[in-house]
Amino acid sequence: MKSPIISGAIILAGMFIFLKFLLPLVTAPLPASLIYLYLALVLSGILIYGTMSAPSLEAMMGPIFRFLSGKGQTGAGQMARLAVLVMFPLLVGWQTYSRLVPSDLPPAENRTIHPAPPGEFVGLSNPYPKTPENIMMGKGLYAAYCSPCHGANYDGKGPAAPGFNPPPANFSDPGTIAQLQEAYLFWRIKKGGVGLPVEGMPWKSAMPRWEEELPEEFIWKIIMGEYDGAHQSPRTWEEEEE
Amino acid sequence: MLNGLGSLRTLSIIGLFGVLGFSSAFANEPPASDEPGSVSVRLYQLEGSLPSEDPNSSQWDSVPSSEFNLAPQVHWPPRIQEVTVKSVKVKGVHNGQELAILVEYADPTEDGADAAALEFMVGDKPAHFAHGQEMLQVEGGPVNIWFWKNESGKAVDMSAKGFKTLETQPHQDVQAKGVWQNGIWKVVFSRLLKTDDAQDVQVEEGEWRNVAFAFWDGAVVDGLVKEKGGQKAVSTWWYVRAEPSADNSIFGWVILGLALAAAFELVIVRKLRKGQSV
Amino acid sequence: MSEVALLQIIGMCVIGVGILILLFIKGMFLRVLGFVAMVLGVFSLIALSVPQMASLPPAVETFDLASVKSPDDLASIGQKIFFSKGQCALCHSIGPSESARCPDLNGIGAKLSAEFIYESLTKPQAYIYLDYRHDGIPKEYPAQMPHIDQDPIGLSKQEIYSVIAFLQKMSGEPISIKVEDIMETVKETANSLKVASVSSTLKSQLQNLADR
Amino acid sequence: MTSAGQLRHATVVQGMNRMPGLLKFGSFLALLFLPALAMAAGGAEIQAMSVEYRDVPGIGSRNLVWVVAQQHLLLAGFVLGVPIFAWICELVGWKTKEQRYDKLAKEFTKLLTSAYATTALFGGILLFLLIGLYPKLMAYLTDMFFPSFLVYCLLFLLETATLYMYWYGWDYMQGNKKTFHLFLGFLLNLFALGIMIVPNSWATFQASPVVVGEGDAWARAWMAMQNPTWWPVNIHRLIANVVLGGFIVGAYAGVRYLLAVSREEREHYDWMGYVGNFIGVFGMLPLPFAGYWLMREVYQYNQQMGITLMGGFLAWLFILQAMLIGVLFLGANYYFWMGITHRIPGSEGQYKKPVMGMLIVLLLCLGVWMTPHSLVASLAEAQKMGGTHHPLLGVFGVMSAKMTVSNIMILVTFMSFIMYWRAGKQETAGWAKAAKAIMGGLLVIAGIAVVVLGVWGYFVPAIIRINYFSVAQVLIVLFIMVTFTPLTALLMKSAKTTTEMVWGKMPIRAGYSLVLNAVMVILLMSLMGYARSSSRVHWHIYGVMRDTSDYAYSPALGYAAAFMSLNTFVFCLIVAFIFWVATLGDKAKAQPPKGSTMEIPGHTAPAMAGGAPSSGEKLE
Repeated sequence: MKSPIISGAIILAGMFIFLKFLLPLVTAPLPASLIYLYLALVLSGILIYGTMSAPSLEAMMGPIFRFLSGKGQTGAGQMARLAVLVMFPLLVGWQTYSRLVPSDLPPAENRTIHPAPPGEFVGLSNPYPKTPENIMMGKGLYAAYCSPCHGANYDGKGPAAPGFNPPPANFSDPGTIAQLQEAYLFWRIKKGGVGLPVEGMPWKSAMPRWEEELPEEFIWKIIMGEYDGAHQSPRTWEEEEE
Repeated sequence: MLNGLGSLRTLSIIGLFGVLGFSSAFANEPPASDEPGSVSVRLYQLEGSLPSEDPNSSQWDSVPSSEFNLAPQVHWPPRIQEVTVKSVKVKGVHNGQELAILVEYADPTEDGADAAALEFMVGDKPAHFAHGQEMLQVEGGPVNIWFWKNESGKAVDMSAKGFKTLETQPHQDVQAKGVWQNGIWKVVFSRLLKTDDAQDVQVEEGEWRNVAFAFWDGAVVDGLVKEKGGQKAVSTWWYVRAEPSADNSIFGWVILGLALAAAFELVIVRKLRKGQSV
Repeated sequence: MSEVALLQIIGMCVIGVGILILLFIKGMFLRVLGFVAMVLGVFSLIALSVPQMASLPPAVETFDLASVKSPDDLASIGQKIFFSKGQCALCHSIGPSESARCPDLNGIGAKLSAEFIYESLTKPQAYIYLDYRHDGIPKEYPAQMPHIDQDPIGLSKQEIYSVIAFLQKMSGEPISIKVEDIMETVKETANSLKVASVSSTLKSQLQNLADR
Repeated sequence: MTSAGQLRHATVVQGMNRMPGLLKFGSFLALLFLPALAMAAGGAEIQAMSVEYRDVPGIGSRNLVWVVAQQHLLLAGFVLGVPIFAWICELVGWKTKEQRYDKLAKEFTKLLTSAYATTALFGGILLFLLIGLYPKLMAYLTDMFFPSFLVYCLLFLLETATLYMYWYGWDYMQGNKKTFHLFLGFLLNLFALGIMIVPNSWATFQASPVVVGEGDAWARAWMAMQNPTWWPVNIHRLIANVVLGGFIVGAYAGVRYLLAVSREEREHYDWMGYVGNFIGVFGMLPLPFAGYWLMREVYQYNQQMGITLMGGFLAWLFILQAMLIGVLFLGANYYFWMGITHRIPGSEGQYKKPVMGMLIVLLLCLGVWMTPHSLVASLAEAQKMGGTHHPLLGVFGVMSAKMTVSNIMILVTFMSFIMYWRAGKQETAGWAKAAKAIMGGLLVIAGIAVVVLGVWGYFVPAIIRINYFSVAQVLIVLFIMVTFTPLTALLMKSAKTTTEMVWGKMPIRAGYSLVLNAVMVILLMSLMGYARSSSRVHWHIYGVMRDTSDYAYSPALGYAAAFMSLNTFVFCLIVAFIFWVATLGDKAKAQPPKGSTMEIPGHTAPAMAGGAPSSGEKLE
């Protein structure tokens, strides 16, 4: 009969292998933080289930405790126990070392992609009507000013895009401009990367501050052209995703 | 129990696949993986003198490189849509006193106006990669620029905080040497890790600094220099760090961790042997 | 040592103390306290492991009359006033909104003349606007328009002008407010300045402007 | 900027001078009776002319106010939440004629009386600190709200008087006078509600101010009180207070259970812990809906504030929130399940399967809920993903997914409770089988409907999702709760008990899990308090009065979390002290061994009660 502790270990290991090695076969690799999160959930599930009642607790923890206490063990059992007892402090020591040794990874930085705009840009609406002429003009302006980075296909893959970090926004992705109001875009185009608040890491964004070069009328029309070209529509009042 | 856990496993795996299968219906395609993946430059620690004078020194061969993509400068006018230098390989070394950074990039012709530059944030405040230009909601700091041009054959140590504030520092601390061979430029910049100049970036062993790159192809096309001034290939900020010397205090902590873990284990085992609850 | 590292060490020490209590102390109450300390320590460590970012206040913006050079400058100052000091956006929206309690100001700059808007802001009860956006008898709006030039909002004449400039711009209209008009009102204000509580710096600033 | 501020103070003085005569008389009364309040009104206005802020060296004014306000709010939450279920308990005892409910209600009220004075004490300290440290802001709020201050004081007097009568008259007002006592309890809750919603309006005005038009002081105060987030916050806090009260009572019972020496004590506190956990869970079920409404109002009121909360610099906070709520859901269900396996002998095998199913569903939901939209990733990891947004798992980060899983988690927890209710009982009614089949069918349909709406939500415009789909999900879950509860009650009415519940047999870890739940709730309240306060960013009064002090920034999450932990620990110590003092008397009374007079809950058969704990229960 398999003991619950072994079943638990198998589930945990299987989950780890699945998240770490199998999932990246079909999609981008998961960050370590997410793998830890899911493993922690699975582990807490195993613990909850294993400690639900007195018999299940005994079935799960009993063998471990008996093994650790070393009572009535001989030969291989004894050796295994010693090995575990030696391994544990070494593991902790190794963890301490790998935590403290200067890593080659620069500090994690997590840029907020859609930070809150300044108050004066929240409630604006596009003063220009969505006529075919205006949209046409917007698309022309987009081609001239925006497409080098954001791409002629509105997909963030313009010729200049590969060099920038953060990458230019992909407007055809439903997670970008479709989540935003026109006023938000107006703010981002007008003030550019340098207009971002601290959580937007303005020092890295290559988005120009277009207010220095383009009149507001052009910006509003570019917004129209952008939505139309990317086949998205601006969000009406709504909550923003986490 | 066996039964229960068997079905638990089955259920959880089915559930997981179900959830992931569902989410894959909405998934975007995974990003292209052909981009150079570096995020930082590591200045490897060497004993003795650095290959600062010789970009072709065999000392460089054993140093691993990082690679960064570059973009045409479209952030501020005068813009440029197409540049010669598409990416750069960077290697770095230091010996506790000095540092040397080698940039290696493709440029089919050697021209007098060919140039390369490194840019660093100075101080604690973040600076915008474009000459530390003013940010509207964040108080920014200055940048330190090391500029090399083929014609002059030497580096210029410069400072800026915002556009049109770029100026040559009164105190020059940077050397550079470039060699062009078979369509490849190799330029070595070198400096002391730390200087007395407040306008300079100070490289502290083990600490991260921000660096950005810029390159100009000085080829003459139709009687005009192809890239000059704001027309150049640029990168945004990446990281650079001088590899620290071995820090023995880490082992003190490791021993402490080991000892604590062993003591914990001892107490637990003793309790178990006595038959107490844990 | 950075603040985060310090807090992390404190967190780990707290957890360590909790473990020690649970290992060696028999008293139930202390054991529970040790348990609580461990839980809180773990919580803090997790919170310290996500990216740390403080939200810093932006620089205090001043309504700098001297910087006004074009009607567009005026409109951008008006935009700020509309959404902050003027408190206009507490009730009004520009464009359709479910939460707006008062008329939508979209296109208002095209519909109404600057003089009319000025009067609406300073003598709100001269005309009572009713809500016609539904069937049946028109209703009063849930909030009453306050006198914008009086307390507690108390916008100055030039501030009101700049808001009007903003509204005109938002309607795609040419801005009819002239920069010279603003300077005129500045002079008026400076000459009639009697309020004791206005700071002396502002007063001298206004005086300088008026003297130009 | 300063000049504008000073102008405003001038207006404050003018405003005070314009007050009508009646109000002046009112303030005169206030001066007579409430010196502290008078200082609030009078002291502030004089000081404000010269000082905008004062600081406290060392700790800093903001941190000091943070600690004191947090303690006051948590204590107040407890003090306002407990009378609600104490009164309901008393009502149940009166209706069912079961004395143990009356005793329990009295025990709750005892905890309430002892916490009441401390709450008021912290309130007073907070008031003095606010007046002293933030004179400019307080002058503004006083000008706006002064009449409501008077109402608040009046409510406070009434509440105090009612509480005294309610507590000291408990034993006197039994029998015929019980209805009057119940009426007192009702009044107590009514005044408590008033005491909560009046100050709420001051705080929500800071977050969502409205333009106050012309009118006398009373009309103006009323206009200011009716700000957009007032009622959502009132409802949210009301429910949250019940949850807080329930879990704290649960934790108190848990600790007393762990400390218990006699069998009777163990049985009593086991039962009390069960009731506390039950109240907490029951309150927790509608809480996410109230939170959703509040968030919706915030978005409607001001997008900027909404984005700051959900997508801006506070976005990471919601990962922590999901984690805390997750632990709370798991902890509450864990306690339910342990209750089944320990209190109903021989039931373990029978309930293993359903428990495992629920556990797996809960964990899957939690996995989705805790997956953030922007992940914590190193630069290299982020580059591999193409940003901090995972191409596959990113779909879990959006609102539609979160709403769906929280609805399912609520459903699961509700079913956990239903299962507990039905455990150890055998339905006898002829229609029981049909009813159970219908319930099962409804549950499956509801689950599928919630998931389908959630998935569909990805494909419709946001406005439709918010206004129709999310609401429909909530309604489906509420429908299940509303129909299942009476149905189960009917079924149980005629059911025969196959196995009696045995109280006092819970393992030690059950006591700890009750404590854990309480800590989670306290942390959650502290966390959301920080969120509420930080969403105003650098404004005292959003968009109207700017914070120009040194503390206008919002601290980073790690620092804030350390502070919340400290606050939580201090609160636990305060509560432990209060309860310790409150029960000193009991100990003296309990000295002579007369266990039989202690209330033995349930219809416990003597043979089943007591006995040595089995070997497994020694392990924690």
